[in-house]
Amino acid sequence: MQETVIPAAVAPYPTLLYVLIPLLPFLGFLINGLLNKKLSGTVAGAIGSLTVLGSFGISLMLFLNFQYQYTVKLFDWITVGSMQIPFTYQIDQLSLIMLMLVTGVGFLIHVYSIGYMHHDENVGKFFAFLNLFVFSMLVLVLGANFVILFIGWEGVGLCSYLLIGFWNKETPNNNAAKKAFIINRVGDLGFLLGIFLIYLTFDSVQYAEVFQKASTMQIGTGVVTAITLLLFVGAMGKSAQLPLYTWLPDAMAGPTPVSALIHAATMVTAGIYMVLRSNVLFTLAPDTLHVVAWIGGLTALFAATIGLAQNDIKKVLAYSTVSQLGYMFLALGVMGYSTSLFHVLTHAFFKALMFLGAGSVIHAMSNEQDIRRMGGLRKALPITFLTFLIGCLAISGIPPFSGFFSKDEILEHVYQHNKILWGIGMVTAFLTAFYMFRLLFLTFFGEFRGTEEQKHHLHESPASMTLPLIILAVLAAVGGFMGAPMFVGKHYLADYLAPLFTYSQRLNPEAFAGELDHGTELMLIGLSVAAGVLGILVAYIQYVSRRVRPAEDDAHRSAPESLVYHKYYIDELYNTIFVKPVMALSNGLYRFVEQGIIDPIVNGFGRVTLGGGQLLRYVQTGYVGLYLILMVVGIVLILALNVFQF
Amino acid sequence: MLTAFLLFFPVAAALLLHFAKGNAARVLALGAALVEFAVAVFAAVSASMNMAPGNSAAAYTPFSINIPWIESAGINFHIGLDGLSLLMVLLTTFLVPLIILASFRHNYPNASAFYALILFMQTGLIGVFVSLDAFLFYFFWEVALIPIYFIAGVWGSERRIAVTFKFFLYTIIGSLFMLAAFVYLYFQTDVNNAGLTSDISAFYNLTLTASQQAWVFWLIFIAFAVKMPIFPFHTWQPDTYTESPVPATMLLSGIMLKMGIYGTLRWLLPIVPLGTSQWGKLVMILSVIGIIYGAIIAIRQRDMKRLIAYSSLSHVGLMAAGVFSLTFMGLQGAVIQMLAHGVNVVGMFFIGDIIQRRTGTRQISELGGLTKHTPLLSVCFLVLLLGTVALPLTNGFVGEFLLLAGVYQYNPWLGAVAGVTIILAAVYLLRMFQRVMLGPETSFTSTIQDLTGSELAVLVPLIVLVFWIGLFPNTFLRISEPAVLQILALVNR
Amino acid sequence: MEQTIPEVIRTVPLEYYIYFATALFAIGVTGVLTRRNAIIIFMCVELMLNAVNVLLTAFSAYRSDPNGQIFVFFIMAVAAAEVSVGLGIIVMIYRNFQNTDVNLLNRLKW
Amino acid sequence: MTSIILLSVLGIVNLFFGFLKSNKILLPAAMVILALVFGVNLIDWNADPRSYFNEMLTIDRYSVAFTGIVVLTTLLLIPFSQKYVREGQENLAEYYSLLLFSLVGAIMMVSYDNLLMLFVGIEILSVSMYVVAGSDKRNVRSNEAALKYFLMGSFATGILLFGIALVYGATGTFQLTQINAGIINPANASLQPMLYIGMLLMFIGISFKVSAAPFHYWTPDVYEGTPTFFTAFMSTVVKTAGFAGFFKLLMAAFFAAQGFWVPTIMAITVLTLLIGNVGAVAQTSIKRMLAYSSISHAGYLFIGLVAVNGKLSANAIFFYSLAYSVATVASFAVLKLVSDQRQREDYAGFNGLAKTNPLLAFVMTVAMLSLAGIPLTGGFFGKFFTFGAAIDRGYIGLVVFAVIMSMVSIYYYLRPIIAMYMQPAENETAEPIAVGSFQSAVLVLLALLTVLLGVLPGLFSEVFK
Repeated sequence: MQETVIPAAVAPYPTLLYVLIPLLPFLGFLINGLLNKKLSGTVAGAIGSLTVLGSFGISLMLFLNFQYQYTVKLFDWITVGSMQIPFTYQIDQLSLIMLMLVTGVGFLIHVYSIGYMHHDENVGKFFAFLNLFVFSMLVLVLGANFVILFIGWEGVGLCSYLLIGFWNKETPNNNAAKKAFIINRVGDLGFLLGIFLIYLTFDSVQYAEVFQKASTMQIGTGVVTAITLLLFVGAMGKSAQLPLYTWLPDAMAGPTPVSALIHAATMVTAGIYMVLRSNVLFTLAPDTLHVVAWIGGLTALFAATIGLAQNDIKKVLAYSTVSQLGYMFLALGVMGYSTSLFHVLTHAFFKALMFLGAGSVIHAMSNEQDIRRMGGLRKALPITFLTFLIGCLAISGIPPFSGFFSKDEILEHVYQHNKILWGIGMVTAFLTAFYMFRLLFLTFFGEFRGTEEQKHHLHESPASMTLPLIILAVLAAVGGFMGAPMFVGKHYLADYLAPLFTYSQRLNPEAFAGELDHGTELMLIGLSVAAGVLGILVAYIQYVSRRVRPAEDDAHRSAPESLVYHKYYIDELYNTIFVKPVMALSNGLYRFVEQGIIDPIVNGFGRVTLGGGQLLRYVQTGYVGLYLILMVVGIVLILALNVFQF
Repeated sequence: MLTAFLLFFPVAAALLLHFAKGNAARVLALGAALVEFAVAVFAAVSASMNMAPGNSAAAYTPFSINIPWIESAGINFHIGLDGLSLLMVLLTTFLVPLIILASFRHNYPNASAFYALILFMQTGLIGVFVSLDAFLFYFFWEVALIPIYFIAGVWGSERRIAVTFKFFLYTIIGSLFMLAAFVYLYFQTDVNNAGLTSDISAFYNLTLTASQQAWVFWLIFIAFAVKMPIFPFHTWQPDTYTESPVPATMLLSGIMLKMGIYGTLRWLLPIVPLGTSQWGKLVMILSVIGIIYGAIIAIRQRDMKRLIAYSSLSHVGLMAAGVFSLTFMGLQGAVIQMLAHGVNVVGMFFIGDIIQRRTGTRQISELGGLTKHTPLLSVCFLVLLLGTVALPLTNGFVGEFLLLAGVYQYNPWLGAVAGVTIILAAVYLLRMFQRVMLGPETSFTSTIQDLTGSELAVLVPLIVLVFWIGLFPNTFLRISEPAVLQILALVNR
Repeated sequence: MEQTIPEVIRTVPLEYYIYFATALFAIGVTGVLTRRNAIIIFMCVELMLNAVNVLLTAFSAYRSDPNGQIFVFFIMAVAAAEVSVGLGIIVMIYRNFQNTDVNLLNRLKW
Repeated sequence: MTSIILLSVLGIVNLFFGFLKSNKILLPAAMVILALVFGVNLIDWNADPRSYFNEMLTIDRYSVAFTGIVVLTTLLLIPFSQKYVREGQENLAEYYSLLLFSLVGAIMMVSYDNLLMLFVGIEILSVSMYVVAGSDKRNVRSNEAALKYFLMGSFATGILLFGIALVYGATGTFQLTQINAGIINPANASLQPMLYIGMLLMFIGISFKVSAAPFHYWTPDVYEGTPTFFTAFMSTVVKTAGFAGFFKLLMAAFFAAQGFWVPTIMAITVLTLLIGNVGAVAQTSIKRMLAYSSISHAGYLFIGLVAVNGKLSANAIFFYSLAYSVATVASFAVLKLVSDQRQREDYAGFNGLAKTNPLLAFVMTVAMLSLAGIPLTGGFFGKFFTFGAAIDRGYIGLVVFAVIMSMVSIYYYLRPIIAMYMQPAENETAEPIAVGSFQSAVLVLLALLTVLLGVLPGLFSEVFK
């Protein structure tokens, strides 16, 4: 185990190399953006993919040659007194893994997009945005302080906005994009306030300095609880946790590769990344950890139940993503930091895989997304089917697929800390397996339920799409072995990440020490596998054996069914308690306060003066007699008022 | 002498313009504005060489002129440039040529008068930013108002008369309060029988009781509050912005609004520190109310210009809050945000104008789907919009980050409430962007032409600044740092 | 014993002159206020001036200071000038209105 | 002194020009006379004070300065009577001479040392004004103005004289300095009530002449009815002379009783400011608005009186009078030119003037801004110095009130500007107003002078050292 951070460590390579990591995709963005219409789709795609591949290459080199943590300072960004925000990179285990993930999965999805977006008229724009996203995400993971993190944080939000609303002629897409951005901004506000509080508490926003200072604090310090809660609000927004998750299902309005890259593999895990980054702070705040765990657990369960009744292939995946993110937070909440990252990685593999697979299906079905109109596709789309199946097995926690290892590890951790949450996790695992296989069976099994025309056009996707699917499928299948001590003898990931949690471990050794005895461990493994298998079985009986078909939209549903089908009416609820009141407030303030109070008061001064002027005119009757009398009255008054002085 | 040149060159050019007609007038005006900008940049460069970090002693000396104006009364023609003034002068001289260029597509009748007034106003604005004598400051403060009144009143749209009338009355009434305060302060300066003087240093050195300061504070504050404007002194603003011709709106929102904040920094906080500490909290609350109020009202506006006007109200509220937080971050944030807001709001109004000219309407509901035919326009619009919603690496972020940090430092709850602006700004701006640029086309927007060269010539410099300030704010922060530190030292004395 | 005019004047107490002049003045003022004929109003003004003359003369005599009486001459002269101008104006009015009632003149108002 | 003699003699000479039956020579002649007098007057600028007529008149810096204003005002105003020349107005020579004679009265009012001279000066000025008010003999409005002015004016003279008589009774003298001494003299203590009543009555009389409230009722009516050219004269020369005289009275004669009269004068100030400004707001005729405006400016000048305290307030009143006179002459000049041609005096008559006559519009704008007290114009520093003098004496409340009132004033001064620049002409084919080139030059001079006063006030702010 490596000992503490070495802040003074020098970067082993020239700064330019580090600059290039995010800069390459950014160049891709500039080229594709500026030459949007002038480039053919393939060239644009090639530029977009190659730049990301370049970043991947550099990241890989850094990863392979990594020896110690260090920072790279590019320039001073904002300097105001002690609020010093240099533009600095942090190169350590966490950022390297994230780099690999972002550039690696990002590259695959770029390649996939070449085929998927082939027919779109704005391919250049699409790749530009995608590259911009990769750039932002890289800034996010590379930053060595909270503000640089925030740059990437908002940057990916912007790209998410741009890509969700990519087909911007459709109002629903634009609404979804706007919703994503705004809800993310709610979280961002929390994050921003957290940063302010960090600055006020530690007089710095640099990770190294903040964590160093934090490591000397007492567990349970109020201010750190406040900081972490605020940060977690940010994470809730970005990582779609209760109650800020509603944007993510809507975000499926974007092109499918976007959903795969942004809304499954990378961006939504930024919240987890952030918590991992600040694990010292979270370790100091057990109360926050409770909140994190419960929010995570509840989100996992809640989203899974919604996933049961969704009929849009991407929506199901979206809710599943929310649910899996919930798992990750659940892990964080019980201080399973490396476990959480483990799940981030495996989830990135299998969820990206499934989204891309769904994209392949949608592509084949001429943009049909409703699984009630699919069925029996396994013959027409064999590669897609097989890879999708691997993804489903992985997410359902069936050994030896990757999801099994990470999910099981999470559940073990949770079991040690909180049995109720463990129960929730188990139920979720069951539900996950059920709705994933429901999706699989409805899509790929049974008879085809689409139109003749769709049937006629059914075809397997081109190589540029299937190749990434295959690679991801391999990763989803074997990725779990990076953290499978039982099989490979060593938990590579946990060992690798250990230095990141040195402070946390020192602060709260017990939380790290806990090792389950072998029997319990086996029992837990058995239970979680059983839950997954049970879910698959139930789905099989229901949708293959009994050939149940989901009801049409207007079918009659029982009350609980309807509740789930309508996603618990959360969107409607938010609409009623947030959107409508704000709109009404806007109208009300404008009409009644602005035009009804403030403006009339201002104008009132004018009116009073004008009225006074009119009054004075009435005195001026034109009669000399009256004037003389008034004059004498004035004289008498002046004399009378001075009488006391005489 | 440089300062004097900056001050008087535009008015000299304005006088010359009288002999030019039509197109020649606007070209001449543009040329003059560019010369002015070049000189300002020269001043900035030579100043930043003198102003090494920590060398705050050099703040006033190199560019100052101090000669008697009304000798008997101790009123001097005292002008100078410190970092703060310099940045404001840079902003003014940067924006004025763009504003002139932006008006090229309009054929304003009586063009020579129109452009002469713009240049005349530039002198007034620069005068405000360089004056170091209270009465000189007031003098230019009002001088800047007269041309804008005529620009807005003569070349504005239908309701201009009533609206600009209200604007003129409102602002001038506000500033009369300031004059009263200045006169009062002026008569307090004769402490050691050294004679009355209205020099800024004499005002800084006054020792007033807390109750005196409270009065003076309010008198001066009202002038600045009306100018900025701070809630609830703002009702002139949306109407004026909406009814004015675009160059006037740009001048008002891009530069004139900053007079209020600049004035607060230079002529309010350091002069009445006790009054500020006594009433600053109330002002903070008003500002924060204004932030939220403006943003919420902006959500449902139907007219693009009016929406941007309310957005500006919201943003300026944040600047005011940052200033009154009396924190280093808040003040520096306000400085950088003045620049950023100047760039963004001018760009936004220009884009609104382009759209209105192309489609004949400013009503958001009548627009839509512009982006299909106008990719360049949508990119420019989006960039400026992102600057306004304070996306990191754009200019708006640096300002809002520092401002919110300052307000947060002052009071976390106020900071949290003020922070809601980043959500609401996204709400109303994205709503506007969506309804105008995205979605299905309407009958107004089905045939529309993308940006022309001269329009790009306006927008590109603005966009460059959006990213320059966003990426390298230290360029500007460093210039203003000594001046801001000096102000803070005076406030905390 | 032969008395000088001032001495004669001083045989009446000063207060009486003041009361008298004030009363005269007040009568003039009252006339100005109550009459509507321009000529009569003007005559009442003349009455006021005469009250002043009486007062000045009295003071002058009591103070043995000729200035007051000199002033009286000036007042008379000026009053004469005023009379000529005033009557000219009234004649002009009469020409245009066939009347000298001041209340007929109210075109200029509000 | 020379100027009084010159004006009297040349005024008579001017009368004889009338016999030539050619109006053409009259205007140049009058201007030459005025220019000559202006020059001669300035000779005494640096001379030591000299007394004349048994110390009844003193020619010193003070009188020279104010004489300068009134002569200059007349000089700048008189070119705008050109229409009379063109139209062959009968009796024009007499009117010019009346103006010249009335200037004698004005000069006496600013250089008197004895109440007798004050009285004579006021009467010379007033009687001339009664005549010129009715100079448009066939116009019933002019008739009415003359009669109203005359009746009320002579009534006010009566009041003034009664006051003088009482003051004389209380102090035994008409000499200003001796009155001051008499006030302090304990021997007169028993006569104090008489002194005070006399003083108040004098104030009332003079207040009437300078149209201060509540003795202002004649002003709007008379200003409106009087031919515009003479209205301008009334609102500038009469007011300047009146204030200079009033100031001298307070300064030299009643200074000792300051504690007594300040509240009264202050009350008059407040009332005048209020009525002048608020009254002007509701007017529809520019001429009548200017009448109320002149009332309001009387109020601002009164602030200088309240603050009477040697050179500071004297300088303030001088500067204010100068700035006010120049701006008022300019505004009345434009009004006269416009109303002569368009036959209307309301705001709408000015509509679109900026299009047809940019110069007129510009000069009017400068004048309005100056009257409103906006910087860059003389009016700003006029108010600045006056308010400064008052604050120096500690009358902060008064100044605050005055500031509020000047906010109100901006409302009505802006309206002509709006009409000229922002309203379209009522009919598209509105013809430009015919303005002679000499008149244009004078207008430009007036505007320049106003701006000069506003940019370099130091040139005129330190007249009395």
